[in-house]
Amino acid sequence: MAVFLIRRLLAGILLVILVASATYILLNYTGSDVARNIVGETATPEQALAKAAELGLDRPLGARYFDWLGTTLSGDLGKSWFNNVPVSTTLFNGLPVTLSIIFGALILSALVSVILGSLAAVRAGWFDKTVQASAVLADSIPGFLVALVLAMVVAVNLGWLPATGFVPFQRSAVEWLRSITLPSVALAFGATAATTLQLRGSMLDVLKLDYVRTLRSRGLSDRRIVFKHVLRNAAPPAVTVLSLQFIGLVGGAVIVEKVFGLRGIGSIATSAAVQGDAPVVLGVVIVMVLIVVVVNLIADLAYGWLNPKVRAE
Amino acid sequence: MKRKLILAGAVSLALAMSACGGSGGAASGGAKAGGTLNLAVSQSLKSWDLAEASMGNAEQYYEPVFDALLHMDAKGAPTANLATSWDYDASLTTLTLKLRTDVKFSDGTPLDAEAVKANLLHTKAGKGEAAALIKAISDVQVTNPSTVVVKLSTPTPSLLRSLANVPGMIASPKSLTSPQVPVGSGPYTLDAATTTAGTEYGFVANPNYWEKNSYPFEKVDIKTMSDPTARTNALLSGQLDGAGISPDRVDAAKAGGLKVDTVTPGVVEGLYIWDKKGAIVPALADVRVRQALNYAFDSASIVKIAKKGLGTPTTQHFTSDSEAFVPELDQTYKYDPAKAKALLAEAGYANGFDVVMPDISSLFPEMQAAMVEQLGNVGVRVKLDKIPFDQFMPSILAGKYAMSYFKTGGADPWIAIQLIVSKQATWNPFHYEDQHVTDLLSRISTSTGSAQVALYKELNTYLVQQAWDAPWDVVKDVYASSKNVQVTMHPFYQTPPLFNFKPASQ
Amino acid sequence: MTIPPIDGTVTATAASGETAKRRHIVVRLLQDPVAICCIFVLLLLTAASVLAPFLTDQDPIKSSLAETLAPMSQQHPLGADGVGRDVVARLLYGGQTSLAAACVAVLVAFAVGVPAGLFGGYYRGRADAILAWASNFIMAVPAIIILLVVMAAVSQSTYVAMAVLGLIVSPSVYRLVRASVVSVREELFVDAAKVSGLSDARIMRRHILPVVQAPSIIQAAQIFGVSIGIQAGIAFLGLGSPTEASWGAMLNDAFANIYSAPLLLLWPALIICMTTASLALLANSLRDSLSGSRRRPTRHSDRVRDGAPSSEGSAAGDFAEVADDVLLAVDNLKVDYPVDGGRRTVVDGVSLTVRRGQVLGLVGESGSGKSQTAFSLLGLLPPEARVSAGRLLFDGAEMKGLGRSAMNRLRGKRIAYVPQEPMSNLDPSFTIGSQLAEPVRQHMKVSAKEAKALLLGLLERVGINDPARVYSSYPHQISGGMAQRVLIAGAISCDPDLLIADEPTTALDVTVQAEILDLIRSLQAERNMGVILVTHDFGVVADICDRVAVMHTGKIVETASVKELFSAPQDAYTRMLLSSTLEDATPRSPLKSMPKLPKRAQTA
Amino acid sequence: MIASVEVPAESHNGSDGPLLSIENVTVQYPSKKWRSPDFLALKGVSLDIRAGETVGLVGESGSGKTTLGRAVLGLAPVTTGLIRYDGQVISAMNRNQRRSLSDEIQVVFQDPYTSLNPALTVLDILTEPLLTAGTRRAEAEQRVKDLLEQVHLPRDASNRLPREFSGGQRQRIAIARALCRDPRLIVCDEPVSALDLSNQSRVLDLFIEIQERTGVSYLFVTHDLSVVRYISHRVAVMYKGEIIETGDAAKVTTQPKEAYTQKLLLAAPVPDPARQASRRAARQKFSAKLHVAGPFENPAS
Repeated sequence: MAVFLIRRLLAGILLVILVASATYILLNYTGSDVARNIVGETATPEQALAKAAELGLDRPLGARYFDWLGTTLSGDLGKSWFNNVPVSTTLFNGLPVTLSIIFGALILSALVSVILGSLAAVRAGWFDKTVQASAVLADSIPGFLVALVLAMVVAVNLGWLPATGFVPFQRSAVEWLRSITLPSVALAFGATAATTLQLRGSMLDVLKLDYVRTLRSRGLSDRRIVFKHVLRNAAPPAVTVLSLQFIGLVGGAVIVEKVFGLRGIGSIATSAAVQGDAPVVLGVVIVMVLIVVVVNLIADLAYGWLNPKVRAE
Repeated sequence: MKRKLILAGAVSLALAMSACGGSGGAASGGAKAGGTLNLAVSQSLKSWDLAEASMGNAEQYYEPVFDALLHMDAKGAPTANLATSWDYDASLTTLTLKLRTDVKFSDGTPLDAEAVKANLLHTKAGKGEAAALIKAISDVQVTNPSTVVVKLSTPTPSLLRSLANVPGMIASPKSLTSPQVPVGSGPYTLDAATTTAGTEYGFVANPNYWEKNSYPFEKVDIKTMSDPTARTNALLSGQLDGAGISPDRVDAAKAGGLKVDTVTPGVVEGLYIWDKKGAIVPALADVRVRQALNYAFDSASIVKIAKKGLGTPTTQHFTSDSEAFVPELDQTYKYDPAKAKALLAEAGYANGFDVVMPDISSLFPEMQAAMVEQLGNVGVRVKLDKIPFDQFMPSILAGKYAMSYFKTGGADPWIAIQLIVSKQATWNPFHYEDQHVTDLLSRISTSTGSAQVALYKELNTYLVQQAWDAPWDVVKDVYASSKNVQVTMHPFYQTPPLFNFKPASQ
Repeated sequence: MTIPPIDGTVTATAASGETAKRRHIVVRLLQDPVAICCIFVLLLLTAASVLAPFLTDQDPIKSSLAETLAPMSQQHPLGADGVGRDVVARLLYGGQTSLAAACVAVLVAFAVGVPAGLFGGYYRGRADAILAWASNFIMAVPAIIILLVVMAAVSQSTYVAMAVLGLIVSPSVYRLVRASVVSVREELFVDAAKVSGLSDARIMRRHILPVVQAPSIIQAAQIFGVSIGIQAGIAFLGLGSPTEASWGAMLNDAFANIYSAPLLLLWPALIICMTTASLALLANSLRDSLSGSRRRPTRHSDRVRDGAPSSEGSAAGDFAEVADDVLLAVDNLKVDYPVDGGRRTVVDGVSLTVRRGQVLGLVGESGSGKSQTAFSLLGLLPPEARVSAGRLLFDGAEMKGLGRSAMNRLRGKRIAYVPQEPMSNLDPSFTIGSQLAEPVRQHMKVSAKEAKALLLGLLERVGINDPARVYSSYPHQISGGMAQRVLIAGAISCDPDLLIADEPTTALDVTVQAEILDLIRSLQAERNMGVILVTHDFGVVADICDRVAVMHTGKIVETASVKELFSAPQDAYTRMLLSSTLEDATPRSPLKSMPKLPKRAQTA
Repeated sequence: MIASVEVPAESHNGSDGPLLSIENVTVQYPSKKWRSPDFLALKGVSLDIRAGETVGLVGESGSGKTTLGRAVLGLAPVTTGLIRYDGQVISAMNRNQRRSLSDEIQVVFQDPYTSLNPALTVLDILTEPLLTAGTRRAEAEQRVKDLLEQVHLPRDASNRLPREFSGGQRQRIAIARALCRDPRLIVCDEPVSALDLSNQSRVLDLFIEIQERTGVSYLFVTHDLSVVRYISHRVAVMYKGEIIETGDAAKVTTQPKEAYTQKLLLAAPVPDPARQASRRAARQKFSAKLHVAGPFENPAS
């Protein structure tokens, strides 16, 4: 077990280095004269040159790359070129926002999809058809549309929940919950649809299996069979889907954060990528890959936990 | 099963909470006297180090903490603030400032001549936009604790106005070396508890501030919100008291009960002709061609339609706030495509000419569309070059394009000149020089008062005749504010300065 | 065989004379109205964008200041956008870019994923490990952020972005293809092809690619939809160039004018929704028609319906309700399933009686309805089955019309079931103990501790040496014979009166089979249970049964005591079956002289 | 037409040696679990098959009988030992060399449902090996018609899909496929165990009929002693990867020497209540005696 964990983590670290390196090359590929954008429109050319020198942009790519690799491996992600805030601080501030809404969305979509997916799998007929059709449709609606409508209707017009901003949990739990509710719902929309369909499918598969019939032959109630045995056996693929959803949700978060004016990882990445703020982009990439590695690891462990056969090996 | 129940419970609780908190959207935005003023800024804070500071709407980040040497009145004339009096010598290269003696930084250090010296030298050596405005400062001498003498390498008519803004802000000398936390003498101090770097900056009133009456709010909260929709939504839902919004949101903002004002930051937009030497597109070296380009644009329609009325059609680089402004000049190039064609033909370009421009449709789609269309109408064929966003400014500065859409400028004429006109101006990427202009510039810098104003106007007239660029309009920004506050716009400030915000009830 | 038919394939195995239609996946799809609608919408969209020049004379690129945000008019049926371009023209021409760009994503994903999947899945080994690693590598990449970087730093072209997206999603294609290949590779027909001398390339083309095909189409539809969605997302983030005509660019423009002309957002959003929804629904239909679960029956009532009592002439079945020791009396049981244009009867008027302490053998070949009969008694038929009976008396009480909860009180407690295939009948996710204890606690109303004690005793009784270990084991940790013992222990745990065993030894080795039969016999005697034993093996019948009912095409052709049946079979079919048994056939004599029959000349 | 095909030609192998000779073959699978020992599926198995002979290979699941069949077919890797076919060592051939044997050795698998590609028509399935060998399509199609006749399937069967046939019919298709290249050896891996009783004997009769007509040899893998008795000239009994007993079918299947074979024999129930009762008694007595040696229960499912 320990060996497995260590191997996975080492592979993860290698992955982080590779992805970040690829991004580094990509970012520097155009040789963007980013210093100009940093100092701003009214600054003088001399100031821009000075800035470029300060950032080391006047040096060859190779040398810069190895410098960057060295400092990054030592754990220093550097400072943003545009706002001088250490990248670690930016990420530290942004992660709670993004993770809050992503986990909010995950929990929401897991709950809803378990309920809808199970019921749809068990109940054929109009209920199943309605669930399927609405899931497919919900999945087809672009995420920004859902977010925009929620922001306009629930926040701006009805004023039930804040339209923008994030309140850290430690400042106020209630306000935190209120601030992430709408973004989470918006984010969960598509994910719920996909997970519901997936869960419905795998539950249907499980329902066809022999042991379900045997369980029924023992006089167990359908509800017990479905929610204990079938769900439990349909869960491992759903966990995999959920972990893939997580990665997908990171993408969705980029859009949702924009709509709700949240300064999470997604909007940090967007603005940094657009500006060419290399240290921030790289920091985001590194953290994202690390999170993905960890999430996949957790998914694997959960998979093992849910599946005794895997656990034994 | 049990775990699931707990989760379900948590979620329903959450929903209940959000329902209870129903009207709470505006709860945090009560901007009464002694309350909190909630503002949003589209730019991010670049640095607390004034040497790196940006201008524009980023000014608002610095205003709570740092006090400037001077203020400006509604006409842009300098008024006393930290400096009680100011005096130029005859050569206009030595400025003597008398300072208040009762001001202390929030860390207890007195604000004296040494502090001012340290700040000005620190800032001017920096790489920010603020630094660019005072780069002419060659030295600062301390005469006594309340008197500093600022030496200029060259006369800088815009200096006093600059000192009334970020370049004139004074930070505690101790904080200059480690500018992670701003320490100033301003009306507020940064509150770490409500601050999230890069996202939100909370400020609380500085109990020792010498002029508390100008700042009636107990707290100021400034959020960074780059997305215009998010800003509008935050304003509409009462989370903000003031923020800039984009032009097409004006009606929605008004409908939502917000007050909407316009700000004129002194920026002029239009077709900027970089290659007046004709290095890339030889046609542009011909003044008739450049004039033709001016005739080609229907500025009134562009403003009315593409800008949704938020702008003032113009043909000059100087705005009505500026001393160099000559109202009659705006009549110089009335929209006349026929005349444009005639001029082109006269210059030998009866069939027009080809030009490559950067594709800026992702930033300014309407502007680009109008420009391409109207240039096409007179025979100028535009080929658009797709470049990444962040290459827009660098590639222009690198002299890659002969002309392009652009907008820049400053309310102060000298600042505008330093940006656009002079040989070394940032936005003169081909370093085009016109001897007449150069002469006029040196005469302007060494004159004052009405003589200077006359020279400014002469320069302006010449530039328009030379068709230096083809401006369309003076940009108007929109600033929306909630009913809770009363805010007045202020010329020479790109966003209303903090001292112009008052609770509505007063 | 014994697994109840779930879908329309009931007919397929039966008659060879009947010319069943070859129902290709496409044909099957075309029978689904939803799929037809989706295909129609997609074709319409494609045609509209390809034929854009013929459908509108407006230029999608040329802007006009004067017509900025022009309202709907003759010239601009849907108005003009924020820079005065015709909305209709942009929708039509935009389809070209958006659909083509999405195609680029799909093509790249497949160009990378399919060969990698085929190669990795077929040859396995080191190359496969490297490919798997590369796939994990790409999957860990935050796609949207890479897209942002590419769009911001390299190119704003939608095509480039979509090509990058294709690369990023290619692992999903790789995984799908690889999984399909791995599963097909293990199929016997691939082994047969190898033995037939087919080259790897030919096996790949003939046997493996076709299997990958259908899931790939689904995957392609999904990637296509995702690509369209991502294009919209990129547009929303303000990346990409609004000059080109694409749906994303239209969104870009619409966002800029969302307050002044919200309707502009509607058209591209609508068309994007339509496209992605069509693709998603189509993928769904495809999947359904592949798995055959499209026509999922709605559950009718579980209850056994009223049927006519058997007529006088039904000689073969026996039905007795009067005697005291009659445990189960079935009269005129019928089971039918819906098939194309009607219903197919699989159990046709079966009548039988089981007395206390009696073992009734239900013998027949596959498709004879013996298992269907057994399941119908337990109420375990799939929902689309319709069951009716003249009488259905269990221990003197009518079972007909009992609801699900009433049946649940009988099932497991008074009527128990032993399945055919031991391993697949244990829930792999729970320990043996926990799944055995569940019904015991429910029916016997005992504590967990008591249930455990009871079950440990039973496990020992069914011949398990180490009950405690087995109790806490997972199903995959025990052997098949042991699993069957566990299932028997489970079946008898609540002391049932009637045990229905469906081919309980067919999946077991012959030595284990004998032991299991011994076990069933001794338990039956010990508890005086009635047993219905479904089997196709006359040896088993001879070993354990008291009475035998022979079934053929849903009917009982003969019922007799074991002795009578073997000594004097009455029915022709029974006789034919008995004569087919090999047990008494004479052994083949050894190969006499070596007949030197060498290789014959090839036909070719 | 059929006759012309099946006219015996000159012997091309003059030697009297067996057609197939398995010499001390071991098959070892690396363990999936880390650090646990490799799994030995076959432990030094030797067996000969003569031309025209059926050798029945009988054993319970996990005994290695299927692995031996697959090793002969080149589908399982031979770790040590040799397999000779017609004097030639085939156990060390690679995939490409092996392909040249496809007109010599063929296979009929157990499961007629998965051994036929469900997406191909019977014609496609049957012409495939011929087309691979370079036969022209028209000829191949003609040959398929003959083959269908040989296995007693209607000629019009060729345009249908496997799923339209019953299990017994599918197994006939599989046999036709095995026959289409005129092999001299067919490995039959439990070819009748998935079939109904009435079909079982008919298919077995077909096997015998074909053998008598063509002189093909069978390696007939099965778990069913009665089947093996019916079809084999000789029988080999496998237990835990080894052949524990070989001999003439009559001998091994009625009076086995080895205890395990006896146990197998006694465990199979007879379709006659009286005889089965006595066999059961005999078995119980026998296993009580044998119990000391431990039950022959398989650890793997």
